[in-house]
Amino acid sequence: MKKYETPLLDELEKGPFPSFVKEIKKAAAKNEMANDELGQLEYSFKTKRGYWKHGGIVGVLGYGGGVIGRYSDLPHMFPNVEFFHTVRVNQPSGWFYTTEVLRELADICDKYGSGIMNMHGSTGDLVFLGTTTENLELIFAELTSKEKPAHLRFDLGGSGSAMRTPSCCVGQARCEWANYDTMEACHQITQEFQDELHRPAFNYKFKFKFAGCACDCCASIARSDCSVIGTWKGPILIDQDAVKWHEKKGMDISREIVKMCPTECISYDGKELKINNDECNRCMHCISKMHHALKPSGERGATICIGNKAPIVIGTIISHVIIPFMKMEPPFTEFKELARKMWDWWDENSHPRERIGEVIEFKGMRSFLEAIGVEPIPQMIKEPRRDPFFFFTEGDIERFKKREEEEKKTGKFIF
Amino acid sequence: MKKYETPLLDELEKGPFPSFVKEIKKAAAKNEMANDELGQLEYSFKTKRGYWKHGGIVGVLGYGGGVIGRYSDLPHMFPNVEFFHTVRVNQPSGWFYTTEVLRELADICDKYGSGIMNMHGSTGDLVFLGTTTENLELIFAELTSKEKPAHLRFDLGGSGSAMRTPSCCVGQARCEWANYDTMEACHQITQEFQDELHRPAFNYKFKFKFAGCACDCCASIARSDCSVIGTWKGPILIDQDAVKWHEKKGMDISREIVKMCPTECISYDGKELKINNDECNRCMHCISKMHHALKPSGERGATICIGNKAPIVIGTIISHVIIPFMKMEPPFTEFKELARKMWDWWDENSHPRERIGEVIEFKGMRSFLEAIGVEPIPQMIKEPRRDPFFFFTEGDIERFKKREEEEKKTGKFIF
Amino acid sequence: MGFYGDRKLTAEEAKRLRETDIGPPHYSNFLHPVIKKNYGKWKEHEILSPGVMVHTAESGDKIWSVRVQTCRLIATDTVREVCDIVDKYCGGYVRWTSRNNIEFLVSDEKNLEPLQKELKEKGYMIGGMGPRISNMVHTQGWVHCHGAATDASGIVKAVMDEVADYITTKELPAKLRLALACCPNMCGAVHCSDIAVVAIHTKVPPVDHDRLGKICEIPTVIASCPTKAISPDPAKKSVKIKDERCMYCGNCFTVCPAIDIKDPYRDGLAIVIGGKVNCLRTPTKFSRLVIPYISNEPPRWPKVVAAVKHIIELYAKNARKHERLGEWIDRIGWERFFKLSGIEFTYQAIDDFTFMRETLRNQSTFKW
Amino acid sequence: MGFYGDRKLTAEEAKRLRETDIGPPHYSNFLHPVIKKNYGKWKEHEILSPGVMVHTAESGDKIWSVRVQTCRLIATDTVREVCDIVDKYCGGYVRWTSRNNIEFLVSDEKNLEPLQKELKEKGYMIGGMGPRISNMVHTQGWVHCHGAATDASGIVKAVMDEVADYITTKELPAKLRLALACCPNMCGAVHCSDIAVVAIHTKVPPVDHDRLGKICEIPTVIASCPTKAISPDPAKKSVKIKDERCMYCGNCFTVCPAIDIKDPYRDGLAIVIGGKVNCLRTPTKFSRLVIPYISNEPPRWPKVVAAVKHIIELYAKNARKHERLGEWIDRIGWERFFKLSGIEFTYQAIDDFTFMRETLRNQSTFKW
Ligand code: SRM
Ligand code: SRM
Ligand code: SRM
Ligand code: SRM
Ligand code: SF4
Ligand code: SF4
Ligand code: SF4
Ligand code: SF4
Ligand code: SF4
Ligand code: SF4
Ligand code: SF4
Ligand code: SF4
Repeated sequence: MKKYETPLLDELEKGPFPSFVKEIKKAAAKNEMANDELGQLEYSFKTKRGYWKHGGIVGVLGYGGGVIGRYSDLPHMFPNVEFFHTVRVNQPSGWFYTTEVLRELADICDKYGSGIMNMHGSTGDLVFLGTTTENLELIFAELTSKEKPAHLRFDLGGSGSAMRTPSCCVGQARCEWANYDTMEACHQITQEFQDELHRPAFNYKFKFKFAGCACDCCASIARSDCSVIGTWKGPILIDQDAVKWHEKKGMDISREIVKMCPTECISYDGKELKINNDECNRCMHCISKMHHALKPSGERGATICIGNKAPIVIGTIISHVIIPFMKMEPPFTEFKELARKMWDWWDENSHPRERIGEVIEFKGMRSFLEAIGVEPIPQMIKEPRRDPFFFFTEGDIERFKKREEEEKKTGKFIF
Repeated sequence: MKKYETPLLDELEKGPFPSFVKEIKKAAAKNEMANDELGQLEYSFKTKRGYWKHGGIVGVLGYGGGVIGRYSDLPHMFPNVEFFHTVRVNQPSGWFYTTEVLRELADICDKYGSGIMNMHGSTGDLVFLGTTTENLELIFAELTSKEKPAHLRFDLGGSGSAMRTPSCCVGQARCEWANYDTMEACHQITQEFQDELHRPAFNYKFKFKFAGCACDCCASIARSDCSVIGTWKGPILIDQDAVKWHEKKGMDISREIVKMCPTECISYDGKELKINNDECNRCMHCISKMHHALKPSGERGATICIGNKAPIVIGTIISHVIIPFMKMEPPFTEFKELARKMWDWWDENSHPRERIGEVIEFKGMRSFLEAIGVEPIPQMIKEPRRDPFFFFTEGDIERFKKREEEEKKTGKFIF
Repeated sequence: MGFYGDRKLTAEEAKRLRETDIGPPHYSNFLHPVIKKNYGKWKEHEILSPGVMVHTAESGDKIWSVRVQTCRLIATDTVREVCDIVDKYCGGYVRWTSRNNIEFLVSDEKNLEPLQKELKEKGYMIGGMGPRISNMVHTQGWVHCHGAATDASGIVKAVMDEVADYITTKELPAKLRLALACCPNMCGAVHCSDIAVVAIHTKVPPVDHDRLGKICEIPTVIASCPTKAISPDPAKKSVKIKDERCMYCGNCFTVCPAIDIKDPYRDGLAIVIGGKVNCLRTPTKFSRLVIPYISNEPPRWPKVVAAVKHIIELYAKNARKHERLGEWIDRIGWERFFKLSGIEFTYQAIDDFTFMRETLRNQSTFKW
Repeated sequence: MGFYGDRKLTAEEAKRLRETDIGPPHYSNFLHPVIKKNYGKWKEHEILSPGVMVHTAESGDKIWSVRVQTCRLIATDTVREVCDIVDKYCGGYVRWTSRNNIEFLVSDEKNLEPLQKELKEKGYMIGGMGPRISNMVHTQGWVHCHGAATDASGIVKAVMDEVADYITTKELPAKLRLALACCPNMCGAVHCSDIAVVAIHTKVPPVDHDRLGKICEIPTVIASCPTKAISPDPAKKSVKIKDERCMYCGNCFTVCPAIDIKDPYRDGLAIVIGGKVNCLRTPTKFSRLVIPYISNEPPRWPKVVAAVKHIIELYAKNARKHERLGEWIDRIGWERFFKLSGIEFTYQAIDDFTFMRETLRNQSTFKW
């Protein structure tokens, strides 16, 4: 195996934080691909430029995604990364693993790939970093092999203009605040839409992320077209003794809790903490900081926000509230129907490379809401429209006029 | 004179608020034009439609503005408003009048017009509501007549794609908070730019409004392309006795003042009111509510904000800070130069019917700032850019690189 | 009596006497002597009653201002009547305010009561100072403008009659600024008012193809449309309007008389609220749409009046002292406002124009 | 050892054994028994140290989580090493977090100390819980992506070394989320991070006209440009880019390999700050630009590291408890932040894109 001098990368073996250079070298010690990756990377560091070509379309039979094709720009210098595709392996919900399954995946990665993985990709997949075109089918077969017990059988994740690998926060598996079962939702949605995941048929990508509460520990609102964020309908229960406990532990309740509540609905007189639940917007601040004393109660479900995407082409969009409250219980029928309705509308109204959030901007919210059968409510907006022009349908005006006629009869205005 | 039945308008003679119908009738009693205006208005009320044609271009010799041409759509029914142009008379700064001058204007309006005025138009002018084309020259001559003493000689205001009649708050004439002489500024700017006012040579209108402080009593930030808003640099002086006086009068200082200060820079312990002047944003809340106790001190000047306009075509723009602080003292040389530089840039970069605020959006702030010779400073923005793409000039990058070289020498980074 | 009295100038005289570019007379000609003397040297003021305030100068001098509401549109005879009163009590000095009110300037305290008495007797409405309603800024309407979707003065009169108490006596949490624009050109600068009525057209304007080619510039017409609804119609040498893209702003009509935006049945009123101009406490705020459509109902527009009243009373009951209407709503949340007010939330209230991304709720937190 | 051990499948086997659309295995296969038992029935948690927390179920059961920072890019042998430790102390159960950290799940308190000891001995970095820094979300960089304007892992390593104390021990006012994206595609979803490094191109990309016509669709290329800088060049059967409209986003390059966005001399880094994802207290916030350009300086990007450190320390010193970086700055004002930090305010920080109207200061109030 060729030995690369890596004086620049070596600098990144120093220091307390785990070193990716050490990782690459560890793999490179026994893998030619990893070794050439190391060499090319050092060359990049030296010349301040990446040397990967545009990805060609490669993949496995029957799928349109799951693999990102990559080819070195310098195959003459680094022949073992001439082909260096990544394979996106759909992670289990919540990134829970047993050592058995991790070893299974590591072995596959070693055998057919570079022995380097990304745990995990930004979307959530477990990524095998680098393999050749011909190995793709073998990897896929070994991942999915019918011979293997179910729990060892993995499938690919998404890429291209498809539904992307959904992901979720740890949720009810290890968090007291999860308002719905994020992991099950993530799993079932992934299973329900296998076709949409593997065979790009949309106009651009579509991501789901499931967070159990407003803490949003999987960054759903900022990283998915459809952000499902758990919430509740009911008062915050207060354990006054625990309030005292927090105080004793050094919490300045007035500064840290009362003053920081965005809706000014908490009061504390040194004896009793009170919450005006009607005005609470369920932001989770007080609950998360006084976690022994406060907890949500009542009906549980999620707020569905739509539209987030990265900045190109029209600037970053953060998902916006479309459904303030939806019950999220297996088999998530209502949610699945919603997804289908959204996609239908998106499909009909978009050009290639337009994310759903962009299309909502282009077409207006009404078109979208009508298509998915949702009535407008003020929870969808931070504030109403500022400019004085807006569309009416013929029906709108007739409805307004009819109402006015009735008002004339009853003598009472309905605004 | 024809007598119109006005059962609908008559309804608007009732009620405590002054009635414009009474005013029109008062004028109509002795003026044919006003009488037909009354008739046509009743007809509008009955049919729910306005009956004025698009204005043609009429005016006085040598001017391109100051008159809004108006023609009735129903001259056969209301022949005396077949021509019914408005004449915009440039008001004196602050709308101060003597009875002598008011009578002079009323007489002119009676003689040549309908005997109805608007005091005042939204931009600030005193408007003669309705006259014929042939009377325009007579009105103009009588307004400006060389025979009259100076204080009785009025000129026209602006219309069309021109500088519009500037206006201002009462300022130092009767307000303790005026940080500069709004009335003098308004007067001098009006005089300086008579040509720009009377002869439309811009691509669209341009308005100035001068407010003495952040109270903005002439709505400058929301109603003028160039909003000049007085401010100061110096501490707020506190008269602790007067603080007590306010408290005694029933003011809840903690709720009404301390808690409402946007920068949280006021404290009050029941004895002494303290202000952390460094963090004050000079919003005027505390000063205006505790007006006997607090007052600004130190250097005076104005913040210049640019760009406001009404919603059509791209949505309402509120003026934004361009110059955080400018001394505003007669003869306002710096300000006049600024205006000229702005107009030059606007002229070069706009299409017809584009206001300066729109052009700043289309071209970006840098182009504008460079043209008027102003460096970027954070006071111009509420927050920096959110999206990760932005322009650089060659010079920018070279400057950054050069600085980095220096940093290497000194071992100290300059951010 | 004016300089030339009843006499009209002749055309020749006019030519000879006229002078361009003289600008307005200097305001100092019109300043009350006390104001002139203390110009720039005012110390403090006090609002003594809903329509009377006094300013005290560093010199100790005082000037009282008595504010009278007007309907803005004013007959010359009324101006003369005002002048008579001003001569009697104010030494001939008076001013108008930025909201079209008259301020009688009194330097002799003795005149204060008699002046007010006479004003009241003559039916003038004194008030509008302090945390109250003052005059409703408005525009031309059917009185004079070609594009007006409603009358301006008419609605203003009807609304102001209804809220008169809040002008002359009752207090509100803070100042409440009302405005009206008779079309989306917004000459009333309605976009930053506590409560404003905006007249809107609601029908795609029919195009007179025969005239259009002759009297309008096609590129200008096309460029005028905010939503790109207009495209050339070469066959007709005219333009066509894509119905579903038109939101009836009327700008095409403004630039081209062959397009007719007015429609008696469909023109109507929208109510926008929560704006403010000044930067006290919170930055300038836009007025935002709460009621998208109320039919035009001259002569007194009862539903518009009732809507404005309803919102004012809700505000009066719920806001904190010094809190402007928009500050109150922004604090409690618009979802809460819609609930409290019972006003129907409509598609129209959801922005689909320039401010869409900013006004949608990009956060999972809200109130039920 | 994996199911098929060292043996590679043959092509025929592969064909026979493969199955599409099976999706990922159900997570319940991988849940620690204590987690499985108490799934959905957790009562509370406590952060015991910077990298250890315990969750208590309603049943009284407890699960301890020990969080270890990773560099995300991981060698299979390291995975196996982790597995050995997991087998030893965690009954074979482990998870990764949404920020690419490992959580060792311990149900027997006795294992807690030995586990930590072994981890430390082996050089693992425990930490990142509570009001601290946790792993820096990042992307592929020169390791794998074609568009990367920098390396991702390299900068992350350099930054994280520098702020290690804030991971393993020291507290900050609140959580501080770092991120890096190696181009404006923002795969790291950098736009809502407390502090993020965004790699940027800064040169108008040269077009290879001979190739373009052949391998790219011209309308797609034109449509890809956010600023409409690209227009057809019919003569060359290619496109032309208007220099002064290009802000180097690289989207044309993404859709067309004949356009070359990378430039070793000009590619660099921008620092954006003040974002947050969650809606606690304040809504989701964007990261905003403070430093527009720092040259690429592998292997340790000293200026980038220093800039991040500088901002963190300012924050640590000035913010209130629980206040995220962006909440602090939004409270004191960006003008104050620039003053406090001494960071130069540049033209680049003034938006001239989609959010311009929203981010300019439409108010006369600000701090000196
Ligand atoms: C691997 C990964 C980064 C990582 O290191 O983790 C990644 C890598 C790429 N992303 Fe991404 N994106 C990855 C998560 C994201 C995210 C974050 C997320 O999903 O939470 C975003 C921002 C959120 C979003 O979707 O808007 C993201 C926004 C993009 C974009 C911009 C999309 C847009 O609408 O503007 C592109 C450009 C494109 O699609 O052409 C892109 C394109 C790419 C491509 C395919 C570039 C290309 O055209 O070939 C990159 C392949 C790199 C490589 O060599 O492997 N990637 N990409 C992430 C996927 C791993 C996984 O499956 O788990
Ligand atoms: C008279 C007046 C309303 C009033 O009743 O007071 C008025 C009346 C007209 N305005 Fe205005 N505007 C008047 C103040 C305003 C203001 C408020 C202000 O200046 O403070 C605005 C909003 C602020 C602004 O400038 O953006 C305003 C924004 C418009 C617009 C929209 C401009 C834009 O950039 O979008 C138009 C449309 C146009 O210019 O074509 C417009 C057009 C018109 C025209 C000329 C309509 C036309 O095309 O013929 C109106 C003539 C009405 C008539 O019959 O007399 N008027 N106009 C105001 C001028 C009186 C004066 O000189 O004192
Ligand atoms: C006379 C006038 C100026 C002029 O040049 O004509 C004026 C005069 C005063 N204003 Fe004003 N303002 C005048 C229009 C305005 C406007 C403009 C407008 O309404 O279009 C505003 C901005 C309104 C807005 O924000 O939407 C305005 C916002 C204020 C404020 C801020 C109120 C607030 O807290 O939001 C103050 C301070 C206060 O009242 O405490 C103020 C304070 C004052 C003071 C106390 C200033 C002083 O020391 O003399 C004056 C008496 C106030 C009063 O009436 O209660 N003035 N004031 C205007 C009277 C209009 C009228 O006839 O009612
Ligand atoms: C393990 C993990 C979920 C997962 O499925 O993997 C997780 C776990 C917890 N989060 Fe989280 N959060 C995790 C990523 C996030 C993210 C996402 C991200 O960083 O990309 C966020 C949003 C960050 C943002 O707003 O920018 C997040 C925002 C929070 C917050 C809100 C903090 C705040 O006040 O701004 C809390 C509440 C708190 O800390 O008081 C929270 C609280 C918690 C609690 C206390 C929940 C619980 O009761 O178990 C957990 C331990 C917190 C800790 O580490 O201090 N978690 N948390 C993630 C750990 C990542 C890591 O390795 O460091
Ligand atoms: S998002 Fe909420 S439910 Fe999910 S892990 Fe975070 S705190 Fe728990
Ligand atoms: S959850 Fe948020 S809004 Fe509700 S009481 Fe707690 S801090 Fe206030
Ligand atoms: S804007 Fe300020 S200076 Fe002018 S009148 Fe109002 S309060 Fe006085
Ligand atoms: S002027 Fe405004 S910011 Fe300054 S101290 Fe007073 S209330 Fe606070
Ligand atoms: S708002 Fe419209 S209709 Fe009313 S005066 Fe202005 S331009 Fe004319
Ligand atoms: S009314 Fe406005 S939106 Fe409709 S076509 Fe005319 S300009 Fe366009
Ligand atoms: S951010 Fe850009 S360069 Fe980095 S992985 Fe994503 S697409 Fe590639
Ligand atoms: S780099 Fe971006 S802005 Fe420049 S031409 Fe390409 S797509 Fe347009």
